[in-house]
Amino acid sequence: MRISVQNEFFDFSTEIKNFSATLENIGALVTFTGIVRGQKSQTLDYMVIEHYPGMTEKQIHLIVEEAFKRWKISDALVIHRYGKLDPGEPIMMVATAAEHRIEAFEAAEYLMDYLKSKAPFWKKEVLNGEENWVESASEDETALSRWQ
Amino acid sequence: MRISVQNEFFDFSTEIKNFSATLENIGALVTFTGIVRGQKSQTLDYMVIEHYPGMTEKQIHLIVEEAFKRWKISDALVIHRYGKLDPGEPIMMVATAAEHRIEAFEAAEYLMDYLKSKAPFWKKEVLNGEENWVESASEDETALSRWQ
Amino acid sequence: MVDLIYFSWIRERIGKSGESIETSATTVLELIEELKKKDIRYSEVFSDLGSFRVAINQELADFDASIVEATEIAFFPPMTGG
Amino acid sequence: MVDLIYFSWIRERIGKSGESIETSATTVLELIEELKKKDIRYSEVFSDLGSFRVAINQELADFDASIVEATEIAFFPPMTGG
Repeated sequence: MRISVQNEFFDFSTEIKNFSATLENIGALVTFTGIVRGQKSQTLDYMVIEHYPGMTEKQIHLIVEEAFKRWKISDALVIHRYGKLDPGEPIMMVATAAEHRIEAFEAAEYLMDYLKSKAPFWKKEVLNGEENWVESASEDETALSRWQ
Repeated sequence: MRISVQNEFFDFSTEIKNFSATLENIGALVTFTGIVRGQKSQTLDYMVIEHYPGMTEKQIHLIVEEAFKRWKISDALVIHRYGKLDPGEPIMMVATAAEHRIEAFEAAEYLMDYLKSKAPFWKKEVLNGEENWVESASEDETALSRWQ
Repeated sequence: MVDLIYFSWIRERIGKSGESIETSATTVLELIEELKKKDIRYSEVFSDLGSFRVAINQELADFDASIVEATEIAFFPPMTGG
Repeated sequence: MVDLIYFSWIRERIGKSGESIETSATTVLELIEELKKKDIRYSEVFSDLGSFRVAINQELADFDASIVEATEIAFFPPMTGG
């Protein structure tokens, strides 16, 4: 298990390579990468992600540990950035490895759903010079219900 | 869209890098990689994948086109190998890119479910020198029902 | 003339990867009945309709599909890709 | 003494990222009521319980949770990670 909460840019193909290099006897590898979109209804100048140092790492650990309890997975990786992010930059990624594809997919989706709503990050978008805190989508909290 | 049916080894982190390099304004990238497991109930010597040249490519095209109809995805990649594969080697991969994570995840799972049961590949395992054709799992055909 | 193609254990048990045949069968099922009369390898391979699949001109087809326009008919076990 | 920490628009509207206070409140709700009396910025920020979340000692908590053992209480909007 590797969890990194970082300001620094990461190259997700390199991270995937490094993650997979340590795995043995796995049959399935799933990755998700979230990327800053430059065009929504307006043009995005940049995004700023605030987080809760200390709690963020603890909370992600709890989420990943729960995924290990629920699915037979061999390993998991979570990287999540904070700070100023430009359009096109990776925001975060998860990777899961398992013997079988269903476990790898479900664990990755579980991690994503919980990171969205239960990890203390807050996104601010700067659109045409105007700052807006991103509102949590109600479907993100209801997405959790499928795991309960 | 890129579809490749090939005998050659591929490096999935390089493929992911190349796939993502062409994408614009996406928010979500999902990848699945299938890998030859060396330890099942017995030790696997190697695997041989047979396919139906001509039909394979057509069939994968149909599956990918259907995914584009069903989900708002920006791009998709499918690589599937045939021939002799050693433990630890990648068998196949899919990648999907979309604005939102749900679409990217669902399209990737759809592609996987259909490639498993509707693309003309047949796996043979050589376990301790003994050849066995892999039997299709009934759960693989029932997995399709969730998309119907 | 129609080309028959066999894959996986069907190829192995029949002992060849394909053959060109003349047939008066108009559906897949009629063709299967014709093949089963050829010899015991065929009658064994095709004894259980649940154990194999068919493609006509490289498209998956049902057993009651017409083969009147067929130039290539393939028989194979359930697929195990992915 | 307990450390209060504010994030996102709560931090911006209160105008600081945190503060250490003395409180006799025993639950989060009591603490919120106390804060709302401090000044209009607090009463506005905390007017709608549905609009924010709370963590006690870096763990998510309910509004009726005890804060007797709390050393750090954070208030923030629903999270938008991922």
